[in-house]
Amino acid sequence: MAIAAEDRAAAPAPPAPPPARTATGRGQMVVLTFVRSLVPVVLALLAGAVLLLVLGRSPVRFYSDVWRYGVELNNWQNSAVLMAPLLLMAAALVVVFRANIWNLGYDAQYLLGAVFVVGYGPWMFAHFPRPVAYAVLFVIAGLAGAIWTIVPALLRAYFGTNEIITTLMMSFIGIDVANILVKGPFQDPTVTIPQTKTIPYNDMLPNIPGTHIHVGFLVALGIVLVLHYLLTRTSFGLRLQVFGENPKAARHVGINVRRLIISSFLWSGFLIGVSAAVDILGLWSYVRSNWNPSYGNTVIPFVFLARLNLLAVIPFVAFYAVLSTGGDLATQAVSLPTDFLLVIVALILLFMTIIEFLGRRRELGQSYLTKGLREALRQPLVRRRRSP
Amino acid sequence: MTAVLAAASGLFTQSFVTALIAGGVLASIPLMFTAVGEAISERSGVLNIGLEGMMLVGAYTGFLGAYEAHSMWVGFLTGALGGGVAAALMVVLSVRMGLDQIVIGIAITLAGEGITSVLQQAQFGGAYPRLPAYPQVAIPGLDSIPILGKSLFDQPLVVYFGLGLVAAVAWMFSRTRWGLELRAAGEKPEALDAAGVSVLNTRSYATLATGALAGVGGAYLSVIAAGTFTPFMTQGQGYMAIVIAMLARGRPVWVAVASFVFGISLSLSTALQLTGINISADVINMLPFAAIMLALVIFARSAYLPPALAVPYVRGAR
Amino acid sequence: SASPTTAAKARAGVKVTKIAIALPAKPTDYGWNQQGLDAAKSVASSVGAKLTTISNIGYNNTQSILSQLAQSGAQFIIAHASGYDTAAKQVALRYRVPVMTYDVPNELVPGLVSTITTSAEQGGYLAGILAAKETKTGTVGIVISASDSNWFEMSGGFAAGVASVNKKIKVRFAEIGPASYDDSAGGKRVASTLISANADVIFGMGDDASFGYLQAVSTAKAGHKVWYIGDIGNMGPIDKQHVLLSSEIWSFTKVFKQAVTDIQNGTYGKHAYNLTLGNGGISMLKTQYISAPVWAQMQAAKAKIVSGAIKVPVALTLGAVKKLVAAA
Amino acid sequence: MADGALGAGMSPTDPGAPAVELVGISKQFPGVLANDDVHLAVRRGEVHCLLGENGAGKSTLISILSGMQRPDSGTILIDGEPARIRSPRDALKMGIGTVYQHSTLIPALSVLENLMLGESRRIVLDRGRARARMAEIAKMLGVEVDPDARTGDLALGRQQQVEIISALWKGSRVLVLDEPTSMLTPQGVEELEKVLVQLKQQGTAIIFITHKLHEALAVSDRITILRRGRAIGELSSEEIRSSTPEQNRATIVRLMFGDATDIGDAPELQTRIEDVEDLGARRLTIAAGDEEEPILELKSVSAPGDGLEPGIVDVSMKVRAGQILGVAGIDGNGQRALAETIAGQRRARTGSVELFGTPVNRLGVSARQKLGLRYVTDDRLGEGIVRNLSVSINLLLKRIGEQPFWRRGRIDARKVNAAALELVAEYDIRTPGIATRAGTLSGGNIQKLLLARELSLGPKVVVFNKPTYGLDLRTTENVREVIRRLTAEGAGAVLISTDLDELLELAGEIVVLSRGRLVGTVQNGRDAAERIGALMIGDGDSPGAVA
Ligand SMILES: Nc1ncnc2c1ncn2[C@@H]1O[C@H](COP(=O)(O)OP(=O)(O)OP(=O)(O)O)[C@@H](O)[C@H]1O
Ligand SMILES: Nc1ncnc2c1ncn2[C@@H]1O[C@H](COP(=O)(O)OP(=O)(O)OP(=O)(O)O)[C@@H](O)[C@H]1O
Ligand SMILES: [Mg+2]
Ligand SMILES: [Mg+2]
Repeated sequence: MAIAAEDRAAAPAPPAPPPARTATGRGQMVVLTFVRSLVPVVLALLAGAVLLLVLGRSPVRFYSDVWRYGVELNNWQNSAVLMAPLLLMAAALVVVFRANIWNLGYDAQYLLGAVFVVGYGPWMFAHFPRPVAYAVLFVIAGLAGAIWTIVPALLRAYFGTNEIITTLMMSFIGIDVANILVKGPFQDPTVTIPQTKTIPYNDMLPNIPGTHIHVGFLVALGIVLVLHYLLTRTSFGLRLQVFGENPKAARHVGINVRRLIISSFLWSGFLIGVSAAVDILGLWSYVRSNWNPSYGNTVIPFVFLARLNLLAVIPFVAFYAVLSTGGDLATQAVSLPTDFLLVIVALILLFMTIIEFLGRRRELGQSYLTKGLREALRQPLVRRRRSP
Repeated sequence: MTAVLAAASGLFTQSFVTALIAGGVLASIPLMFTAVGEAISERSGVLNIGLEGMMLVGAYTGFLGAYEAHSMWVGFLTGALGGGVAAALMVVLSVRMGLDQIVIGIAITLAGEGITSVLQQAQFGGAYPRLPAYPQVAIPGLDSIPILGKSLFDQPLVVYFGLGLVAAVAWMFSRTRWGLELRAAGEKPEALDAAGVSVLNTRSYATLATGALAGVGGAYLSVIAAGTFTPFMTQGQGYMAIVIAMLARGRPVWVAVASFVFGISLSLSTALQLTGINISADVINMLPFAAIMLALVIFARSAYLPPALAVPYVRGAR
Repeated sequence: SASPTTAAKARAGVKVTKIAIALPAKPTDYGWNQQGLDAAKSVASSVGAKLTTISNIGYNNTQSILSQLAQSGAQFIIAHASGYDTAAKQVALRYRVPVMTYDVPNELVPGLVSTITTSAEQGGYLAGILAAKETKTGTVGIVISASDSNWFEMSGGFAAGVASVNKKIKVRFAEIGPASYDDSAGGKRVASTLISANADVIFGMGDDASFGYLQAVSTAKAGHKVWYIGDIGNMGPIDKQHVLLSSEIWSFTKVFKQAVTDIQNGTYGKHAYNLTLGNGGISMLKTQYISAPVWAQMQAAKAKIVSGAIKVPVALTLGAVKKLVAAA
Repeated sequence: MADGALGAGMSPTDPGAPAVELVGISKQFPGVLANDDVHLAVRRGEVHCLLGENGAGKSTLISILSGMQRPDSGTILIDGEPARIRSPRDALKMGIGTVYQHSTLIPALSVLENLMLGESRRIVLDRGRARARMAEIAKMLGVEVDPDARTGDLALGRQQQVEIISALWKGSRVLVLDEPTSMLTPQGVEELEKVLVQLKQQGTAIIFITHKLHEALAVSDRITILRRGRAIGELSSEEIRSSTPEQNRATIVRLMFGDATDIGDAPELQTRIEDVEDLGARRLTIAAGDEEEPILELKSVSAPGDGLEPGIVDVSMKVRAGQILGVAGIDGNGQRALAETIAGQRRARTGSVELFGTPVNRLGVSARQKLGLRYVTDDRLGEGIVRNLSVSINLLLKRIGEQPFWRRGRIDARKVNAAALELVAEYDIRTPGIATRAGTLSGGNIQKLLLARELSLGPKVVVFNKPTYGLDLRTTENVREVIRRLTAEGAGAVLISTDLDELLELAGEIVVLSRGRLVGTVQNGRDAAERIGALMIGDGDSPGAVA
């Protein structure tokens, strides 16, 4: 009879697949996460060491110097100070990236925020108590950043205009506008070089007692934590994510897509402005013409590595801050140009992406090797077997 | 004001206008090479953020080749090779393994910046050797057109190659199997795969071509435009090329037009200054960007991006 | 904490054995960075101090780098870029280490912060005379890489120098971009445009962009000889095509040496330092291509500037430069 | 499956080995064993039908044959020779042409360009030759498609035809069709059947996947039934012919779903369309009470379409409580515009949409939702779900921010998960867990997810857009049951479908949509099918009409 497999149908169903996460999952996850963050760093540092050896330099010297100048003594405090604007920048980028919106106008948004802080700062501090002045300056900087996103936001929300182009264009324009402001209304007439007035030393953000880390660091950390909560646990965060993953679905489920686009742009710009305020009031105190720290470029790869998860961004940024603070002197000590650090950062990015990727495959229950690679490895064997 | 006009009146001689246009063409060529390259990979679904790094590597290897071999052509060849090698990294990691194109692209840019700077110092110990000027080739007949003749048709040979390349790529996109496959890889890779063409190979070749073209663009900068290599000499032109490719919606002829507009606007900003007009360079500088922004606001056109851009292709994934 | 004056007193009599210099770019630029480093080296060896150099650090991480130099025990830090001023002052105050800044004469702190200003226009004036004498086409060009006040000063002085010789000579002025210090390709493009606008002497200012100027001049096909006048350092060693007519050289050696002496005497930070033609901080490079009579004329002008008989205008903004250029 | 079984299935007159033979194929996905030691043999000149419920592993099996998936174990024999199929390209080289379940046409390219894709090894495209070849194949299939039309602008039915042309383009020895009829009109299905007969005669081996039993029985020479990844049984042509349709039906249903299933007599089970009509007339109990106030009313509504697809023009209709209003029409005649305009995803240009007597033109999707309006989209993957979010979040996607799942903006994961578990159980959604990425579910299960989402929590008016295409018998029947129950409980429904049987089974009143206009209203009854059909193709050259 045809139904040959009838008896097999009666046999018990295939064993249930193992549940995606077992009971001990949590602990395992922690270990895995730890391993996954550590391994790429170690690999990158090893690769960097090989490179140093090739260049005839001592890796031991180099890395111990990075540690020495980036962490030891008071140097970790310098690293922490560098983290403050980077963290806020990361927060600003995560807000839009989660919605799959590309705000690449961060340079202008930052500089405009910075310029307005130093532009109005001295006057504010002269006329208002410090807390009021801080609050107002933070808001001014935030607004400066936010306002600079409005045109791309409206174009994207109403006409779907590609925001990669518009934000970049606005960035080029905004950088020039910031320069014009520095050389024009906000220039310090008493100094020969084009730079703004300086915020009085005493009016800078106070330090965390016992350190020379300004409280802006704590502000940045706080904002990042709150934002992480907002993005992962609230309806706002989920709407953002739905839109980011599938804009058509967002429209279908009744999310007000225009409002979402505009508000995430504005929030992003605002946070970038705030990062400028924190950085200027905590560290720089003035802006000179043509200055552009371009924190966004620094932070973008880490934001992606952290898979747009702000908690995960924190250690990445900390790591980068240490490397960057310690690296300048460390490269000098082995008589290499500081640009060598770029190579190290690139290596770290590479290895982190690779390990992230392997981890994700693992999670999906796949082989560590991709299909393409496996085939590439298998192909020669296959050919041989096939040949007559 | 009268002084300005007086200064300007003596300025715009025929030879000066010729030089301005020629300068604009020269400035636009590296952008054009690179942006045409980006158009290729974008069409195939690979967003190549590493362009800046590939250009720098090309600039360095191109300079080295031209310098050592005393030949501009060797320079372009080594430049293309250098850019291609940098792109090969992208091929292996992003196209083949499917790693995040943006992170890898940024890593390539960083590595390109760092390595060329380190090597430049190691190789030349801080000296900045320079290359001789290379001959220009006039196209007989055309070069006798007043002003335009000398500015457009008396250029280094590689400029004509660049223009030829634009035409060739445009032809390739519309008339050849490769063009069709590239577009398919960016539009709907699973469809290309189902049609029996390897998406990964298509994207790999596209990325390699992009790297080689960015390398030529970089080599052009060091070999022709500057005659020397200085670290970070691309000055963000790689990113500019991405914008141009997007603005041009990946169409080579428009890429060329956009690059040319940028080059000419650079030239014009110099000309404006030479008239003695007292406008800050910041204002002059932002004019082209402001113009693009204005155009985008008025026409509100969305630059079309292939739907599968920057999405790694994994066969059979859901 | 101790007041600055007591800090200075406490340090008086202490021998400076550790000097540090922080440079924004590579010290092989035949310009600002190289001049700074050379001067620091020579001073360190002459006073028997150890020199810590950190170069190519850009402008984004200054505060922490200067802090590290302070913590590493340097007794004198040269923050060799005007962009480092504010950070340098803060580090000086925090770690109580004498620091040298640039171009901020009103920001002195006794014992801790002093500054170097440059009368760059004086050299520019001499360069202008030289250019005016050498030009055959009656047009000379100025190209600067970025909006930098030192370059404005030199440009203004240059225009005035040209005008002092012959009011009929046209001066063309161009800037590559607001921040194109290292844009060598842009440098070559803009310098070439100047040449095609008939200029046959180019006075160029810029960091790595200078290599582009030199290349433009070296490969010019104007049908006549084009000369290049450089700034700050001496590009002679890489001038294979013999186009380098002269250069306005800045020398920091004397000033650094004076600063060390002042630190050891407890008088640092009470006055600013200035590079001038008179004190040898500024000089014109004499090359074989400058004819004797022209050189003599330059020397005469130099004497008048030093004596105050010639007042060279100081242009601090682009607008002021353009006025002087238009007047020339 | 034992070798003996295969041998038994083989007719002694068959010369040589089967054209294709899959031997012992297994494929595991995370959490699912999609294929478990499957055997399948297809002969030249034979239509071999694969049946099985949603998620049974049919698509996976043919994906393995066409090189889209690699099996974990098992071999493929082509003409008795072991074949190594590592990529779609290998499969194409061996003459295996496939029409996938999800379209593999590129909307932005022209029809001709789609067909030329991967075709020749020559570098310069030869459009002239391609045009000729396309004309040839189109003629053989008896279809007419404009080679220069942008593929995305074609109606789905037309696109299906292009897909088949594309599969035959490379001279297929084996043709695989994964649910090719789900979007076709009855006429379209008939045309396809003719084509299959033609190809059979030319010796092509055909694998045909469908959820409609009458189609399977009409065209196939052999039927294999998959259940939970296993080939659970096979019916040969002799067996099919020697049994009555009812016996075949009973056997197949028993194999597909196990013994305990009661599918009733869904139209898919019927072997003749006439039976369906009887069924519809028998079932229709709800008479449209004219006196009752409509709960949903469209008054002369016009709305724009997308691209070349028509919008709707001057559409007026009424839905009363307890009524199912059917909307018939060939796909691509404004169905989507109609559904979206009602749902609030698209703004009406003129006219007014009224819910419970109040105009809602100005209200957005979520405001209309709060009034009790629901929309079950036909674009399940494109807009229905967010692939990378979990099943649980997808189930509550339309309640983001609402009590009790969100409190003061914060998600209550426990409540969300509890609700999700309940819905998964109630709607029998086959998923490894509620944390599974929704994108990995099979098509049928995604549809169940959408239904669960839309129909929970008190719907009052529901727009269903092609609610059962691609669903298996049981799921289809369940969905229809859900729709019936819904209206029995007093809700109203708009049922947009290209499946006439479905409309005849469910709707009391059927309006016909043609090029965005309502061209007529038909009360369900004996000759409803003919009248609707006439209206549908009334003006002949409407887009997507089957030639
Ligand atoms: N942006 C968001 N806002 C609200 N809820 C979300 C958001 N993103 C995901 N969720 C849902 O919230 C729950 C928890 O999120 P997530 O998927 O991150 O869980 P997890 O990985 O188990 O937890 P953890 O946050 O500890 O990594 C899940 O049900 C998830 O689907
Ligand atoms: N790429 C994939 N990743 C994960 N799971 C998958 C993948 N492809 C298929 N599956 C799972 O394998 C099982 C079989 O799916 P398949 O698509 O073969 O079913 P089907 O019989 O074609 O169903 P339908 O009738 O709904 O099309 C399903 O449970 C599905 O969720
Ligand atoms: Mg999580
Ligand atoms: Mg299927």
